[in-house]
Amino acid sequence: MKFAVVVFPGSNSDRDAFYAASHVLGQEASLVWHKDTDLGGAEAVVLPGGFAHGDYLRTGAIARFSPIMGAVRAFADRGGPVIGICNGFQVLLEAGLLPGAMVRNRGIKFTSKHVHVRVEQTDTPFTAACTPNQVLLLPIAHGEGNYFAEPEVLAELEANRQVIFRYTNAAGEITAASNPNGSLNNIAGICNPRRNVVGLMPHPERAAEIALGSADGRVVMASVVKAVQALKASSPQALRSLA
Amino acid sequence: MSVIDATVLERHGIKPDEYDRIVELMGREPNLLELGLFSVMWSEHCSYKSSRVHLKTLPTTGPRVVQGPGENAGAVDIGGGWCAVFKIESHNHPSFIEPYQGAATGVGGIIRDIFTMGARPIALLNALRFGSLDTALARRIFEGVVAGVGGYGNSIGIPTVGGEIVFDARYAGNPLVNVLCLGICRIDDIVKGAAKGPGNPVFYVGAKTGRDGIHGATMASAEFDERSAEKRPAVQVGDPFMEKLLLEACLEVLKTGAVVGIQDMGAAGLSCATSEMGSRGGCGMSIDVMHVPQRETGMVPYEIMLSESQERMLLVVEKGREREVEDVFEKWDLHAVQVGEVTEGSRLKIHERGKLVADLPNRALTDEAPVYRRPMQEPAWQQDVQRLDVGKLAVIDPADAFDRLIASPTIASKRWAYNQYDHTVGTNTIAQPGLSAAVVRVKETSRGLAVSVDGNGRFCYLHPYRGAMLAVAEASRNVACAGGEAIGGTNNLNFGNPERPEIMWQLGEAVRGIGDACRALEIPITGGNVSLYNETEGRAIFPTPVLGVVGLLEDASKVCTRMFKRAAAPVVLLGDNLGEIGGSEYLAVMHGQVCGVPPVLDLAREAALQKLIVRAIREGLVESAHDCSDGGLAVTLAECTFDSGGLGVTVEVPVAGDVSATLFGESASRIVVSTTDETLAALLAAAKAAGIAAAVIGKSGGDRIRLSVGGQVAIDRPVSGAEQAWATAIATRMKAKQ
Amino acid sequence: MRARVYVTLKPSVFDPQGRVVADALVTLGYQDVKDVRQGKFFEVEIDGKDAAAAKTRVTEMADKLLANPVIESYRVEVLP
Amino acid sequence: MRARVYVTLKPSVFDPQGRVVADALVTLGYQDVKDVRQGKFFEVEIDGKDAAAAKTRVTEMADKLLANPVIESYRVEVLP
Ligand SMILES: Nc1ncnc2c1ncn2[C@@H]1O[C@H](COP(=O)(O)OP(=O)(O)O)[C@@H](O)[C@H]1O
Ligand SMILES: [Mg+2]
Repeated sequence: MKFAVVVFPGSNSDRDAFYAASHVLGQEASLVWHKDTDLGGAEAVVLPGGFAHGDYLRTGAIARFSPIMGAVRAFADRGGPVIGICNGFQVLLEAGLLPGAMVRNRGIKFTSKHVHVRVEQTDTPFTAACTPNQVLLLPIAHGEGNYFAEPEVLAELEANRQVIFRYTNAAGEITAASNPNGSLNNIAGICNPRRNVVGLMPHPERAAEIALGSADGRVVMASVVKAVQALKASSPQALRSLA
Repeated sequence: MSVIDATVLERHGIKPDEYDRIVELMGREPNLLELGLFSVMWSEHCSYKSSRVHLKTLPTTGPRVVQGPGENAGAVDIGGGWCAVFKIESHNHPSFIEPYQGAATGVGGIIRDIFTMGARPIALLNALRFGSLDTALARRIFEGVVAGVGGYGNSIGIPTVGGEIVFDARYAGNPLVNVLCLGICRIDDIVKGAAKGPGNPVFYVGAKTGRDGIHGATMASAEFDERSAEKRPAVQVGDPFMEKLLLEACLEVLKTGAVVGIQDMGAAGLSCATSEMGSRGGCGMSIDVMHVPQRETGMVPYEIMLSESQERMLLVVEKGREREVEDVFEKWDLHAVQVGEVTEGSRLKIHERGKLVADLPNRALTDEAPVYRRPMQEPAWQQDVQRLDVGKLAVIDPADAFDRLIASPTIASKRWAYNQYDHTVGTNTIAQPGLSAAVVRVKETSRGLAVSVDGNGRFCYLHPYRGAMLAVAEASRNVACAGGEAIGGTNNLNFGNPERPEIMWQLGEAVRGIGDACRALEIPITGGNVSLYNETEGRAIFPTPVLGVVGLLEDASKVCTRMFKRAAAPVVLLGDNLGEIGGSEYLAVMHGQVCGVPPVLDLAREAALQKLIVRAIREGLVESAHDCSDGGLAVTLAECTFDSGGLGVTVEVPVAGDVSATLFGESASRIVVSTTDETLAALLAAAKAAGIAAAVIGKSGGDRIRLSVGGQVAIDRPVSGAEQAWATAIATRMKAKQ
Repeated sequence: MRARVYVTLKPSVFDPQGRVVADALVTLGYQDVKDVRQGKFFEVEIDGKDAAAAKTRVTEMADKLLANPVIESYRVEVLP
Repeated sequence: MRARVYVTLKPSVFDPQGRVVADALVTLGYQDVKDVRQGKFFEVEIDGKDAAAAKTRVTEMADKLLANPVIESYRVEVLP
């Protein structure tokens, strides 16, 4: 299948996502410049980690105005699988493709370490290959990953099972100590109501090979391959309508 | 009539005899702008006038050397057509004035040096020195520097994978911030900072030029409008986003092949870039400051030429291919502007709106800068501090010493710092910070690069020559313990005021030590940096040469780390335990003393030991390896249990000197490894063949650290408690009341 | 002319930076500090003479870019 | 009572944040934006009724912690 990895001028994990998709998963992948307006027939879109426009203002605040975001939005509206990783998640929030917002980490420091994340739902294109409640060891590296949403929004997220990843301990238990940034309800990742747009702060693409300390992230990328293949099998035209 | 009088010269830090030399080189009196150019280019920082004669003695050649000292960074061949490009830089003084920005802009500077060579930066390391964490000032500086190092590297997306941090009162008024950047590129893609081809256009790209960092000496110089003087900021604010744009745009532009030469504008800004590129290329250069993008109004040529605004580059482009270059920069929303052109001859000509305002031979600014063989004199106190009467030391329970040492900030885990550094971006980091040498893999190859930065100011204070050799040995040994064969080195010389003979002696001795050690260990020095005048109120820091060593793993999958991998693994000590506690962390922490002679170093044995461990790792004869340094054997064994998932260790060693010296002495050339019953014999045989002492001292396993000396249990502690103390020591101190 | 946009986190949003500053102040001995909230402001310089026009225009900028309505509220003030 | 401390980079100090915001506004079509400088402010809540006393005290805090004298300048204002 074909991945499109969007490249904003300050993206810095774009090559990581590209490498994971092409070299690790052996799929087709292309880097798409943020000034382009077309995703080149991609079947899945990755908004990568980084500091899209330096992000001195607010993470992802300026990126949402990049020309490519029109195509990303249209792709998402057609039900295409879109994943925002770290800064990509922040961009999706700023663009309103996902609800809520990020504030400074509770401890205010940039935090870079491996954390445990529990897969809450497997009915999204990015968790389809996971087992329910599977615990993944993934690196985080962010200063603003403290997820916030107003109480009613949060309630709705929970009610609709839109919380896809939560920070837990190694045993998969939700604890205050395992929450690295103060996110409400230990939220590490969510999806939209239609479930095709997913955002998460941890970096699965940086944990796709055992040499890097963990290969747990691989399943997230593998999931979308599986999901798209399933889609292909079910209705080829559905897929064409994506591209 | 000339505006240049004694006071002006003094403000420019130019000595009378230096001025005479300037007049001689110019064939006339310089004007003020020209004097300004000389003042920055002949400054210690740019000209290395005090250290040059010593640096010349360092070994800089070897079969793998692709680029030695002289360019923006050095480069060594790592096989398969690839090379490793690396260099270390310091930003000590700015980091004291404004820790966050000082450190951040320091990182920015060294990153530019690397991509200027055409290499993509893939790793950063930092060597830091601060005062005692028990003081609010040191905590503030430490907090700011770490945030600044992270803040800059993180946003550009270059992982900070390693480093070292030492806390000692001697750095209280003068912290050290040394940053090493490592990049890789195809050997054929290396670019030089030379201006060639008369008629070729010279382009400026990056941040606009402001009044930043203009040579302090010239502040309030009467010839300027007073306002411009006070308009000059004391420190600069880094712009990592601009740097990221420059990095990507420059690497893309270099691919076009339209670039003849490129150089970043760091210290001495445009003055340095224009004159160095000219003299390197054997050409002249002519520019008009009117074309230089300016951030502020009313800037005079003097300010434009001397400004040290960050994130700026100068490029020489092949005539006729300007468009290609401009297009790439436009893509990244950067606007490259032509500021001049390369000329025949060797003169640097600076114009203001067409009017010639400076005209001088560029080599006068660079190659012909003064070189001093400054007087050197061993300090009167040197012999005294080397005295150590072990018998007079208070008797201390080794278990208590152990508890204190693993929680001493210099020895304790540095995770408080590196957890603020993105070390996973780039997906190359296969040995993370915290595991001794860092290792990054080289994609598209099977190879890996191990890197370590090390220095021991205390050793160098007690014995500069030996201390410097020990720094080389430790950095290289750390790299070897990861499985890397040392293939190149860089160094940062942090010293006091070179005009004082005893400081100059320390520097001379240290460089001699670095040279001897590098020759013995076959490590070519491909570059480095010198930071002098590191003093406050006339009190110098410890002489602190910091060594950066890069090692090559042909097979990155063989990378070795310090932790025990399983229980019941035989633990072997390679090398001799000589019980030397001179200059040790133990003496400093437990007895408040900095004295004695540092450990002896037999270079031949060190070389043999390192070859042995690299081979043992390659052949799978060991499961873990960790070198003995700060805190000695006891701390090293403890570190083998930390992060291992709670695996303990039980060890029995004979007495060397006394019990404390046996456990905490910092003798060189020692490595603790764990192996398997199957491979043990082969390991011991290999050691024997290499002439390296190898003793089975115990086994991994259990949940305690049990160390016996001469049949007596000296230390018996649960791993969990010890690890907790070691892991949280710095965080705990940082929470302390102001 | 010059306008200022003051951006603050909504009261419902926890302000980590304000908290850390408050704690630091207390440690410094300012026990009387009850709470600290941190905000940011932008000083925007734009063409034109008409204050009212400037205000609407800068307000637009705040809506679009300078503030995130989900967590922040803002106030615009045109400088004389 | 409440006091506000406004912290700005000194005019001589380059403000990358402001520059990026300004560029963004221009690309968004606000060509009339000439320049943007970004600052921060702290809203400090402290015990006591005496405005003058509060002002000295908060000014002290600004000196000690809230502003970095090397690159920043600040202004204290006590709210009624
Ligand atoms: N400033 C730093 N930044 C990143 N990593 C660091 C820093 N200081 C120490 N470390 C890491 O902590 C570990 C221990 O460092 P050190 O005490 O110098 O031991 P060694 O000399 O054996 O490497 C190393 O992996 C080192 O990279
Ligand atoms: Mg070290």
